[in-house]
Amino acid sequence: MTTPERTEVLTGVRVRGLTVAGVPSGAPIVDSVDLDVRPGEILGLVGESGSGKTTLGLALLAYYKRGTQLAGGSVAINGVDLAGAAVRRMRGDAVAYIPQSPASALNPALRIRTQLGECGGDDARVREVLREVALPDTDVFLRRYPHQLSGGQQQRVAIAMAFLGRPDLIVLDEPTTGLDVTTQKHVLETVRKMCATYSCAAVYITHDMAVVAELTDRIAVMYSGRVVETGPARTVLRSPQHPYTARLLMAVPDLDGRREIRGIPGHAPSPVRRPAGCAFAPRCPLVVDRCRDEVPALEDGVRCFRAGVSRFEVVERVEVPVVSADAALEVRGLSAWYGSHQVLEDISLSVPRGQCVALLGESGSGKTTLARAIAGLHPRHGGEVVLGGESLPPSGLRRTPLQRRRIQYVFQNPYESLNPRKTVRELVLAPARVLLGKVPDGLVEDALSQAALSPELASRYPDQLSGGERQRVAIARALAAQPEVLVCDEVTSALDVSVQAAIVELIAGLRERKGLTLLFVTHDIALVRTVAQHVAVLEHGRIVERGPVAEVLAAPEHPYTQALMADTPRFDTSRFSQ
Amino acid sequence: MVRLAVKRLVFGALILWAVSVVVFLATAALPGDTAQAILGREATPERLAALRLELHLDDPLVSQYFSWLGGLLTFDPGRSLVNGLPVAEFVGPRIVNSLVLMLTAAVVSTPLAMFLGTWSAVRRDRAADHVTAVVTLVLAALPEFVVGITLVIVFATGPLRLLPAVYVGTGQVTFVDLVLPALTLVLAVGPYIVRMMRATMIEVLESEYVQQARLKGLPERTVLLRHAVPNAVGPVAQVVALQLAWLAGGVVVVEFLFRYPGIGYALVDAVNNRDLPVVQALALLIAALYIVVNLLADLVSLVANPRVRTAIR
Amino acid sequence: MTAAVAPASLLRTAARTGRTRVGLVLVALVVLTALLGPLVAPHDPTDFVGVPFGRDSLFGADNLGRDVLSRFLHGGQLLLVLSIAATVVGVGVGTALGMVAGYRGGWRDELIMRIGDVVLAFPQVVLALLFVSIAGPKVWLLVTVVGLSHAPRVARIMRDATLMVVERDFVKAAEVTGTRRLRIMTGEILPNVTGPLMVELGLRLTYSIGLIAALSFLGLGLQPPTADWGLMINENRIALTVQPWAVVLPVVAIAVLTIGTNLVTDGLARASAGLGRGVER
Amino acid sequence: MSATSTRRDVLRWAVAGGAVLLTGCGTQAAPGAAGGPPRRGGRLRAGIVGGSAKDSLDVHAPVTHPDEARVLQLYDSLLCYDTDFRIQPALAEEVTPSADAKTWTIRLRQGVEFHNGKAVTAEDVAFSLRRIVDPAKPQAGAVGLAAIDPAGIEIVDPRTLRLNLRTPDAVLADQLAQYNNGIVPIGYDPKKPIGTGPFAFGSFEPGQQSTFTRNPKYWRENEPYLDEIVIIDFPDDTARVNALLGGQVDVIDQLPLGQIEVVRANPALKVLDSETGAWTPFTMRVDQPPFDDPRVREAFRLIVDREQMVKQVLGGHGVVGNDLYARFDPAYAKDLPQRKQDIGRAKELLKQAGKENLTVELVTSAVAAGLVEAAQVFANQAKAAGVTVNVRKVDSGEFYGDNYLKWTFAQDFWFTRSYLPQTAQGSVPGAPYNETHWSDPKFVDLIAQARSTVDEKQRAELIKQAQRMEYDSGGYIVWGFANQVDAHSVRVNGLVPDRSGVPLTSYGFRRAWMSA
Repeated sequence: MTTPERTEVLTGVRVRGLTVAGVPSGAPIVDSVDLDVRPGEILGLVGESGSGKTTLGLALLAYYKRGTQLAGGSVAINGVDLAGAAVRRMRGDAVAYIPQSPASALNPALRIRTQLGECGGDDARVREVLREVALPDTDVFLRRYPHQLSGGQQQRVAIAMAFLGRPDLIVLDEPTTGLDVTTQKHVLETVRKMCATYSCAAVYITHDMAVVAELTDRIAVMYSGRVVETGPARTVLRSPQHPYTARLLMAVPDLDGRREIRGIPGHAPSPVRRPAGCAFAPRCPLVVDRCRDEVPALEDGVRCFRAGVSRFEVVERVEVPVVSADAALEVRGLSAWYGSHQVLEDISLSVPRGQCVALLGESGSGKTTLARAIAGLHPRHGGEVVLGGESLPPSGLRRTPLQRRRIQYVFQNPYESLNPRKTVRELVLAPARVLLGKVPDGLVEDALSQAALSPELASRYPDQLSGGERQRVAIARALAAQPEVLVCDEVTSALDVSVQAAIVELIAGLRERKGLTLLFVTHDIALVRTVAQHVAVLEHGRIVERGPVAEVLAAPEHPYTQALMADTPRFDTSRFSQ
Repeated sequence: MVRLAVKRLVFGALILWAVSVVVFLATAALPGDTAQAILGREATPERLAALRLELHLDDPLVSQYFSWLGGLLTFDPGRSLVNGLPVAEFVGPRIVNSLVLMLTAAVVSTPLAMFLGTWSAVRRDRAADHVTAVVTLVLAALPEFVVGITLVIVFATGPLRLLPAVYVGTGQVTFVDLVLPALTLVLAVGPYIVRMMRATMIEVLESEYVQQARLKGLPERTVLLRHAVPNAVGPVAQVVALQLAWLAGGVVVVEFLFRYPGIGYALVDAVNNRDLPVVQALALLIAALYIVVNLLADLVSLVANPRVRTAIR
Repeated sequence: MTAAVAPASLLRTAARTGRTRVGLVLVALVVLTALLGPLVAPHDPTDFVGVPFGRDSLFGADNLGRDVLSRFLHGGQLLLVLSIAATVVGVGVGTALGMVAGYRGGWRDELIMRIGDVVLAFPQVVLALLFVSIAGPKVWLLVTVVGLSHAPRVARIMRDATLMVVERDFVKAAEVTGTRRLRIMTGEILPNVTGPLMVELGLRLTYSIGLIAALSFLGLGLQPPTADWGLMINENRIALTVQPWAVVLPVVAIAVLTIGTNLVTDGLARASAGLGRGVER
Repeated sequence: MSATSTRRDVLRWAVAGGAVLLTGCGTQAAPGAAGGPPRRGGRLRAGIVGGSAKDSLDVHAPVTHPDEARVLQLYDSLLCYDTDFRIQPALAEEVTPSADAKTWTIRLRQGVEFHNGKAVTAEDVAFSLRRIVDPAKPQAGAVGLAAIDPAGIEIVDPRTLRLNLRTPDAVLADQLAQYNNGIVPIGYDPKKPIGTGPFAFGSFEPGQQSTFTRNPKYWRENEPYLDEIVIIDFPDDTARVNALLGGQVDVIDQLPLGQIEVVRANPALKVLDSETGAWTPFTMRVDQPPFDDPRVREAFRLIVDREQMVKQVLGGHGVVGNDLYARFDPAYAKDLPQRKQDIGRAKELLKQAGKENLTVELVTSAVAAGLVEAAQVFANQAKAAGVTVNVRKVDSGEFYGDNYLKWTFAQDFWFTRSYLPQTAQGSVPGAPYNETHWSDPKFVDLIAQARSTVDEKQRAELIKQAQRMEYDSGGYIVWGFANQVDAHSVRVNGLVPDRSGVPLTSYGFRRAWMSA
């Protein structure tokens, strides 16, 4: 971190003009990337899905997945070109990789000892590194198979594996995906500590700006296969030069609730259909003609003709006071089981009409089960679900069409919740057909436009839509049934930040304009502030804290809520933008 | 684990019982009875009546079934209706012969096919892969008897008289008797295993843990043998099991062609003779074989892939 | 982005690979032979043109002195029709049962799968042998027995495929609106298991051809004097060394057909796997 | 021996005795004509068609082909057929009917011993005959010997016995010559088979193989030549032929048509082609429509192109038939015109019977070589007459199942027999195999008369009348007589063509010898 600027030539990682192309299309998935990472430095490689960040990460180890190949450029580590026969010798020794999902990257058939032992180093070294990553170094542990470890342990094993050979470069590909915030915090700390201990150059691939802000020294922002902006983390986050970076930052939810979030309209192009000029041009608010024809070069860390024109604008968030209203939906003493395992215990919850209650919990807390029980999808529950004063049967099949109509459910993953064999029209019509009996004219167009979708999409199939569009279709489908209560189950967790922001805006707008009552299930405490008026925090199947959002987040009382607040990485704009 | 094994065994026993009922009803429904089948052309009413009496064929079906089932539970599958020998004594050596044949075929074909499949997967889309693909496709498409007859012409009745064309003897098989029938079965069973192994290996080779192993800088040999193959063994074991179970049926044609004294040969004979106890014993045996082979395959999967242990309920 | 995965497009995607094309050509070759063969055959398939196993005509005479070429040209139709019928029966029944087992679960699942286990415990040839011996070689029986012996195998695959689809939220989405179960199975699940379904169709067709030919070969299939490839092999195999054509022609035809369907199935399997995974996204 | 000599002559001649007689039921041609003088020793491996777990060694109940072959090694009957299908003395030296054919006197050959060294006595013969006709468990030969009254068997002296028959039977000698009416010692146990045959029991594995060793005390001079016989079961044709081609067996029976050329072309192998009286008729039930109309039966007989049948089904290895069996019977009606295909007349007859565009089902089964093939050829020939014949092939279990002898239109196979014994088997009411249900009272009367007529000429006259009736309106279509085609290694000598229809010179391995 204190390395003088002038020594950059020989030490660390030097990437020049690296291009990885798809086979057989030849389309560059990674296009002319230049990067430098110094020893001991952590570079945050930020990008949304499909931006080519994983492909780039693997290319840094001279590894190309089937269907991709090196099309140009070079990677050098401490002056040694990573090419040809040198690669295998250097892998695991000079360069190492920490995969996104250790559950699938650890060989299920081999013991931990075997897999660690392969990475060089004797038994003592293996135990040493295990201790460094805060894992037990016992024989019992070493004899285990990957499936006998928790997700956090698996990820630590992967980290240990990477550091065993004391590498010069380590590539971490979203290593905390799927971990809860507390575990994530520990893993991030471990990563930081290990990188410092070994003074190795690290490339940390992620889509999470908050993590980048907390962890990294420098940032490279990728968009559609190209690095569009790079520079010291502070600088880039404080004053982004590229319009995409700026808009991306504006889309990140603010845990402290001082800032509104704004999505970016449209979606990123795939490498095959990348426009001729700047790839961001179709979505860029500052676009000029030149942007459409010519690819800007990376100059002074920015790849933009209009660098610096755009700014990171903070839209101050105005806290709206919560007014009291009668409960549209009430849950009384609800308990639920999976087989003999109880997942929810005595839950009581009230959702005021026209307001949004956020149900906050980490994976396994039972939040989705609760949402499904309310929607009638989890009939194995006791207690009561009351809708507008009317107690509902536990099973959706026993509810009347009217009851079913009044509560609509939007699923987490729009890639899963839309039948890929049906057109958007059929999808939107399906619940209305069953629930409304007679389908009013223009229902589909109406629902689509409410979800901010063009009616032209009606004839498309889900596969022809982007993730954001799909989730909008799912929302349109729910709206078509003309519900009173909308249950949103982690509706943005499968989406990119920029799209998430747009969906959150849409949902908030629906509540305001149509007076919809919302139950918003999420694991992201930062989103709660933006979306909801009330929050209920769920831990191990119990509600541990509840109340108006502003109060709960400002002064959490339960230790669990406090831990959540403390462990969630902050994208604290005030740190940069003063 | 133990509970699982017990549960599977109980299910296996239930399946066997259902099979016994099906077989019993099916054999009872066969046109013609044992007496008619034995006498054939000579089946005059007087001789039929006398033989039926001798064979207790006039007992009601249900009592025949239960006396047989009762015997089976006391490990006595009764006597052959046709030659009066105890079924166990009559069928026993044939079971051994068939098992020897099937095991030989399995022991030869499985590693060979797995090797070829792996090789093919590693050389994916190269010449070796294409050649293997074509050869296995053609072999898989040829009926066993064509393969068998061809082998006989090449090795036994043609100019090269290296091996016996058919089995001649009293039930004791020797190595040379085994070669051609086993080879025929190997060529019949192998191609499927090759193809399955190839497909599975390709999937495994694309997995993240293989990617990770490569990224660790392990030599390709180690990646293949330590990381890829063990994970392919599990799924392929299921296919091998299916193929072995198929052998139980496929062995019929081959045993006939080579006059090999095994259960396939005995089964066809017993069906022709309407020899109920023998048909049932053999059918049950084949079913039991299927169940055992499948259990074994599960076991192999278990050993090969510790994750399955937790995956099985 | 990939296109919608309708069966037609699955076939189209599959047809892009060279192997599938070769497979389609091979299948077409045999199907055309079977369909047009009777029109161009020089003789009636039951007429006598020479001494048994004589070698006067192009491919000689068979065991009764009938023209091998003519019998070959006439002999494919029924095999094809029966194989296709048996496949449709087997895959149809198997898919229905597999979907019910996978979607409904519980005792229905247990019942269906355990009955399937019983059927599976018999090798297909033995099962067919038993039933054909009981009721005699009748065309409907052949189709039924071969089809039903496929059913548990298909059911297993389709159950697994259904389980994968049932887990997906669009099924829940349909349930939450109260859509009827039958409709969910036909409208939501079925269109999403067409990948494995097509693969099973191809695979079972391959096996049906082999099985029906094998039954004919064992003398349990079609009745003489029908011209049929399996039967031809059986009738003439004794003279393989004297008059090979009477065996070689049908063997080659069956082999080519099997290879063809195998290649197409392979292509379908790859295409459906590729579409699922998204090749080069 | 002159062709006109009658059976009675033969029997009388037997009384005269003589050296030649001792060779008995064999060809009189010198056995070693080709390969020099017969050589002793050696082991013959015979691949025999069929065989199964149901295989048996019971002298009186052979059920498979290998059983026949075994019975013929182990046992002898009182009389036997020579290769020209004439009766010759065997264990009996003399067999004489009374004038009314009600009493038969049998005199045994001197000094014949069973394998266990016990001499053959009249008591043994009585035991054997009683065992065959035992009403509680009738054996295969019971039907033919139906006239024998177990109580009417008189032991005259240790070498002589008298049979007092229930009904006259002038042709009992034919039955006594059947291989399945062999003579066994008192207390016979099929599990420890003891007979007087050329080979003694060695080992036996049902469905697999059996071995037999030379009987050094065999009553025929010089025979047998071989030390050991191995009889191997071969249900599958391909396997049997492959075994011969691969040198694993020395002889096989029933060489498949398709392999004749292969064997002929092989210098190490020889084909044994025997003209026989064996026949594979189509059987029409005369009491069932449409065959209850004699015009339909005649039309069907006119449909058959017999030359084509022999050519296509037998590959020319056979002779055409004239709807009559027992072609080697001295009384065979050679003078009846040879029936030929006449589609025009057949159609006319069918039209008269009101059975135009007839459809019938022909039940066939691969229980004997050529049956399924013949059915197919017939079906094709019938098309010309507008008759649709649907061939229904069933397995042997079903063929011999509950509908056996009841099929309306089916097939059967018979070995060579003389006329009257054959009618007793299949052509009179009460005959066990009356598959055509032929029961014309006039015919029955003729047969009964013939059976009790000892005089050859008179009997021949009666037989001819009966044959005429069957020729005109019987239920059989006898389209031809198939040759018996077997094959053996050139090392095997002494096997000659034989008319019986039983393969390999009636499995006459006693006369076979191996050249060095």
